Amino acid sequence: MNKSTQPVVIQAKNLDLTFQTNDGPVHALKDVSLDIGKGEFVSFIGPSGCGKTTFLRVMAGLETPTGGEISVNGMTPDEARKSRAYGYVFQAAGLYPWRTIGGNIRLPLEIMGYDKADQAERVKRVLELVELSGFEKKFPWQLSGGMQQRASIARALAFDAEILLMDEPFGALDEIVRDHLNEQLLALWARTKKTIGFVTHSIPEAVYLSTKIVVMSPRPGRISDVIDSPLPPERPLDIRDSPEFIELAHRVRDGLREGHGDAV
Amino acid sequence: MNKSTQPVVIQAKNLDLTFQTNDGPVHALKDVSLDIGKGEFVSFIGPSGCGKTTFLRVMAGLETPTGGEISVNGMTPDEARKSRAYGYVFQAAGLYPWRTIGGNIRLPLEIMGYDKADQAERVKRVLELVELSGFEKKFPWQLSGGMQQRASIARALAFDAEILLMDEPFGALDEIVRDHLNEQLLALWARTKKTIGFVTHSIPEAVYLSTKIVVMSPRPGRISDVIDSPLPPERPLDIRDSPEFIELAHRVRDGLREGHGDAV
Amino acid sequence: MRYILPVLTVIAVIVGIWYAAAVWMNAQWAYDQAERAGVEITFTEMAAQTMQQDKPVLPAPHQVAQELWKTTGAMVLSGRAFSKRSLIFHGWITLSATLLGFAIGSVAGIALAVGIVHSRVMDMSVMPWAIASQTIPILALAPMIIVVLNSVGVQGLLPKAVISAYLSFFPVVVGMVTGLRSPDAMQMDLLKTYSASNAQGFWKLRLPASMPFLFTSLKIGIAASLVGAIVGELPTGAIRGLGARMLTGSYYGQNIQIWSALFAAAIVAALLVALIGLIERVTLKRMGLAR
Amino acid sequence: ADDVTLQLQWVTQAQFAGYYVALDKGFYEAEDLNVTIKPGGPDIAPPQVLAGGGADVMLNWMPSALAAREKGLPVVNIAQPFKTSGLMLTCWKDSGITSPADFKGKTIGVWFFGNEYPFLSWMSQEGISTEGGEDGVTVLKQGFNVDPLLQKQADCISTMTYNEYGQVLDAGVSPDDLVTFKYEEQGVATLEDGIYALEENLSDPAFVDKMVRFVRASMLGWKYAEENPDEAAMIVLDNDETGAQTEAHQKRMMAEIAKLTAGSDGSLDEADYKRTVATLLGGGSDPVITKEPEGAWTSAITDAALASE
Amino acid sequence: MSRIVASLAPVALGVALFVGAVYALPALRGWVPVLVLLTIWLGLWAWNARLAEPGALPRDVQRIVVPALFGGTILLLWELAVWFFDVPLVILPPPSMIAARFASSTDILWADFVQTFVKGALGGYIIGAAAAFGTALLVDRSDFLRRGLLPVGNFMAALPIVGTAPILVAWFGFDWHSKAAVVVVMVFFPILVNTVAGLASTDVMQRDLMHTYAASRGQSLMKLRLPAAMPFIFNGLKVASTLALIGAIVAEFFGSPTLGMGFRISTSVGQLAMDMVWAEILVAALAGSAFYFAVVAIEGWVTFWHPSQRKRR
Ligand SMILES: Nc1ncnc2c1ncn2[C@@H]1O[C@H](COP(=O)(O)OP(=O)(O)OP(=O)(O)O)[C@@H](O)[C@H]1O
Ligand SMILES: Nc1ncnc2c1ncn2[C@@H]1O[C@H](COP(=O)(O)OP(=O)(O)OP(=O)(O)O)[C@@H](O)[C@H]1O
Ligand SMILES: Cc1ncc(C[n+]2csc(CCO)c2C)c(N)n1
Ligand SMILES: [Mg+2]
Ligand SMILES: [Mg+2]
Repeated sequence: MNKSTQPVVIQAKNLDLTFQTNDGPVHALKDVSLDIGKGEFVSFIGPSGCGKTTFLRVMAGLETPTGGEISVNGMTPDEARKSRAYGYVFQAAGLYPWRTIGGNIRLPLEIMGYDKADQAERVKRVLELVELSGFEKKFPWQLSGGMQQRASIARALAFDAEILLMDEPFGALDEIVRDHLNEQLLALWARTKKTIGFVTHSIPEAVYLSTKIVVMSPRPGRISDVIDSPLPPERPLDIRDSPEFIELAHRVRDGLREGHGDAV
Repeated sequence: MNKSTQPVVIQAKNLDLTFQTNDGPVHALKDVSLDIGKGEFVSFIGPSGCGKTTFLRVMAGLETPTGGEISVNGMTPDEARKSRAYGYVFQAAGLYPWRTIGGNIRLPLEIMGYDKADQAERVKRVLELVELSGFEKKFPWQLSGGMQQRASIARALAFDAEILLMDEPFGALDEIVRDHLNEQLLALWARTKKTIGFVTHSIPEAVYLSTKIVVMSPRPGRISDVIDSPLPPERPLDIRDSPEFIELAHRVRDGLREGHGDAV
Repeated sequence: MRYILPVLTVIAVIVGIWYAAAVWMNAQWAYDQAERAGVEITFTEMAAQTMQQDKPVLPAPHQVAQELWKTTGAMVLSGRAFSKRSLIFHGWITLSATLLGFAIGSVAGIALAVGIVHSRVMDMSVMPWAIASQTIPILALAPMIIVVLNSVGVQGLLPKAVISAYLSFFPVVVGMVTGLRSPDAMQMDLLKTYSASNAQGFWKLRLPASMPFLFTSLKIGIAASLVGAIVGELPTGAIRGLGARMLTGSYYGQNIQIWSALFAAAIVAALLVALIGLIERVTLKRMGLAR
Repeated sequence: ADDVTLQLQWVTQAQFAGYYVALDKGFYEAEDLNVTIKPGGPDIAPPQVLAGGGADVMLNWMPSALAAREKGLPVVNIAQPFKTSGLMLTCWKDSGITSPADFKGKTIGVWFFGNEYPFLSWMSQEGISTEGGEDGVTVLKQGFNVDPLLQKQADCISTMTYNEYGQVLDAGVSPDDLVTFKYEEQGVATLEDGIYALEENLSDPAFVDKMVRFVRASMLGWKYAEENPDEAAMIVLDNDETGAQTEAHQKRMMAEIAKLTAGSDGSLDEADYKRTVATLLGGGSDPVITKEPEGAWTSAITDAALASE
Repeated sequence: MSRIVASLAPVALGVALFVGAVYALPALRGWVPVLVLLTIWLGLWAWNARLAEPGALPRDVQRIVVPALFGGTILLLWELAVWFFDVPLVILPPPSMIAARFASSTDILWADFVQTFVKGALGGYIIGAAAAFGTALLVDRSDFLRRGLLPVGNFMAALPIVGTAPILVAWFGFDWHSKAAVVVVMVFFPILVNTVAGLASTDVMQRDLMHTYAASRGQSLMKLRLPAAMPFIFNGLKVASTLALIGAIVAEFFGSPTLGMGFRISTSVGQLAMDMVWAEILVAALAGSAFYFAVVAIEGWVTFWHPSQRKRR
């Protein structure tokens, strides 16, 4: 499989995961191998149900593979989880409705034992980052879906996780906001050198953000293509009109089409 | 405002709608005027919370404007609703969980008193249309989100509504499926000559589908631009790489950006 | 099946505590008896004695079990299942009032809920009073209900069933109102775009959507019905039924009899609830609401 | 046949043997009566049942019946099969009680439901407060069984000679460990189990005739029961639908009941009536009746019943 | 105000028409009481229906006036029915008599209230709720225990109080302690079952989030599962609040000091003082409803975030 130049943070080897359901077993991951280097931005793209979320969850130690091996920083994902290596943004915002936006962002900080002053400072900082300053005292249900999603991103950024796993974080946003957050995310990534795993349905988004694009196909879920991006680290928004970009997008689209087959 | 050549089906004049909420009034629509001609395909695009859904609901008689006038086929929307002029596809699939896919599609037919044989025939036809034949006896939760959304579209197509209102029907689908359904929808529209109101967040989608694109901006929700599409009625998928298309997309994007202002 | 072991464990623990409590609570009597007889008894003798008193303060589990068997299974074996000394007979009497009361109560409850959901006046006026009605101690009201019904010529099963209905209608109203209101705005709006009538809205949306709520409240309702039937048995002369067994047991200090009637009642309740659970599962499965 | 419904004031037991015997032996049938016996219980106020039309006649203790009269329900005693009172207080000997004066500072279980008045008037005669404390008695509303005594929650409880006292003995207590105070011996006895009907009905000659036959047959039953106590007890047992009564218990109860009905031919002794009223009028701070009742009893029925024999 | 008066006009008209009809048709006279009651009822109902229409009155006023009028109608019909049908006072006294008794016996009623509600019901409620809550936390630690205890708990909850009350009176004596014990037994299982269900009610994503933070058991309990369980816990507390007073009163039927609501009810029945019985029932209904609505108010305050408590529009 693909090798990257940086030291490897996540290393998956021949992963297999089968869910036992009432309708029989579901083969969600089959023979998945992948190396993710430190500081890489890896996007996962593929049709619905191909196992993107499942793979991310395996990396985070939320799901145990039924076969193969995976290590994170040389540890098992579970050990990595206990050392609080992850920030995770779920497909839906998943804010706790009884906490204000500020309280939700403070949640991981309280749990990890940051001191009060530090908490306040961090909350303020990440709220600015996602442009929600002024909404600290509101409750989630008083905000629009897009704002909630931004708050949930802020929550994952508030503490110093080395690895950021994001499951379609921008799925519910409109294009303009999405563009904006894409830029912000790239800037943040450049600044913090976090390793990022990012699930998306949007080809331009995957191409625009990633250093590596993983195309997956379903039934059973497996990796059908891994594309290293030739785009430079500096990416203004209009890079999307460049020929390299369009070519890359075409390659991803072809990969996707192939995997699609019967699923319409 | 903009005038179209076909006879006018929906005519809105200086619409105003203010919601009274516990946090004070929300001005969802302000001074909205628009004419929609028979057989037009009108897309509504704009940032989250700008009143797209509200406008669609006003057209369907689900919401009463607090000011201005709207007529549908020369009637009030409420009268039009009572004459069963609408097919409405909601932002989420909204299938009834205790009915099978077939049962859900049959629901409007039962209510409107179609006879049994006709019902069966129509269910079969629309299921084929959205490529869900064979799933008639399944319950919604046995289908993926995308399939559910297709079923909900089938439900709106099953009876002979003259006007089809669709609120982000493809928001939850991945790009490949989306492309496919876009093609299908265009074909259907060409065949049936329905008047379609379509809300989307995706600029390419709006440009690809519409004869007219309505750009909206928030706080208060109003129409900031109405763009008549110069694209021909015949639209293969690769029309999206044509210069006209890209230019049109740019115009929409600019319109959107303008309206965005403070909201990120 | 994965419930059996945990449940058995919990039961075992409870039975253990129960035996210990029986020894402790019946000890006084054992010692007193010994003292009157003028003998000294050891702890083991005392403990053994506490297991077999005629009128223990707390009967031992096996005494209750024996009594239950003696008044049910043994009766069946000797062909006297419906003798007056059989709990099957008394259970049947209580059960018939329970079922009738439950039928009245749930039909009334559903009707009231439909009214509340469809009529604004009913919604605003009935609910607070329905709540207040449940804070009235039924045992105080029961004799009056019986007498009043008696004076208009209603006798027999019905007065008991009325009391049982009084207790069961409330959970049904509350559950059914919640259930009939459970469709979300989108589901309601969909029907509106079809310009469906109120009746269509009820049959095609509200009613099916309320089914899970209905069954949950029916389960609470039928247990309440049973309590109502037992309460209703006291002021009808406590002639027959599980309530009468409890009362006369209490009146003659027959603790074993009270406990076995009590358990018989709980078993009947559990069976009724299980029965509704079964109907629930079948119905919801057919509606596609159970996975 | 004429229908008569009789409301008892307690569950089926030998206390009501006379009526069950009359029913079983066909005495009622012989008088062309079709009698239904409704058992009572702790929650049933027989006067209420009478008022509601659920019964034609009831059995009641006189204090309760006179209280009903004052409340505006004119019930009339038409016969008094019980001559003697069976009510008493049963105390632990080791509580140190030997006479009513020793009640001070003790806890006593009393039946309420209209039956507390003889006790209250007794205590007021003795000059003992019923509000608790050093110089008074602490009164408990006693339930239906003798547990409060057995478990020593009370020093004394109310018992009937024919029932609860036997239960105490059955529980293994020796009579030597107990001290009893019969109301009869304390001079505060009130009339127990009498037959009562509504005053307004008694102006109807047909009803009166029915009652005459009813009382006559009932008294026949009572006398039969007195003479054949064991058989009477078995008849009661046969009529007990709860299946909770035991043979031994009912036989003993019948033997004791026979002592209370002995010496009554059914007619009310005016002296007993006067004593009952005096006791009640003298009763405590919150008397059950405030004035001498009038027309609370009639001898018309018993006179007719006895004359035609 | 004038609106209210105006809407009364059809009622008056109906009554007038009815009286006229009765005089015109003598055959109707036997039915007069029934018809009068029916007319009054229909009339007042129609009036109430008008008042309940959106916008007829300010919403807050409506919320009080409409149920009050409904209750008032029932009382009026009750009063008139007792009067028309000559119902014996020893069976059912009219509301006016009950009110008079209530007013003249406030001292007795208050003492009974303190004994039964404050000591018995409230005491037992607090102990029972605390015990159930504690047990729920214990049970929650083990899936095994939860699976074992819940069915058994549901079974125990079905034990009828009329059977348990005499037993508990025998165990805990005649004073309020035994009443509190009955209440504890009655409220324990509804609260336990609801709390355990509530603690298990969080969705997968909310739990996974805690998981990614490697939160400890205690942290995830305090910050996630307990807040999420609150709506369920309050459901249990609400159910239990109506049970508590009933339990305390019923237990007094099986032995009590010469004080308490249940004691007063059962002895007053014996004395045929039905006005006193109903005065106590009134106290029970008032106290019980107040208790219930107090719990509802606290619920609204604690679970303000739950969709059922949020009022948009
Ligand atoms: N907990 C589970 N139990 C059983 N099957 C599951 C479970 N989670 C996921 N699956 C199944 O595994 C497969 C992969 O699911 P997954 O959620 O990883 O897909 P995905 O690529 O994230 O899809 P989407 O784009 O719709 O989010 C699907 O068929 C799904 O139904
Ligand atoms: N029922 C309602 N009550 C109060 N406010 C409402 C209601 N419905 C919508 N709004 C408000 O009106 C505004 C317009 O809402 P609308 O749903 O029409 O936006 P939208 O353009 O459809 O947004 P999105 O793209 O997120 O679906 C928003 O601010 C919203 O919060
Ligand atoms: C609640 C209540 N308490 C006492 C009596 C009086 N009483 C009449 S007969 C009888 C039986 C004695 O074995 C008793 C106690 C009653 N009727 N109801
Ligand atoms: Mg996913
Ligand atoms: Mg919308």
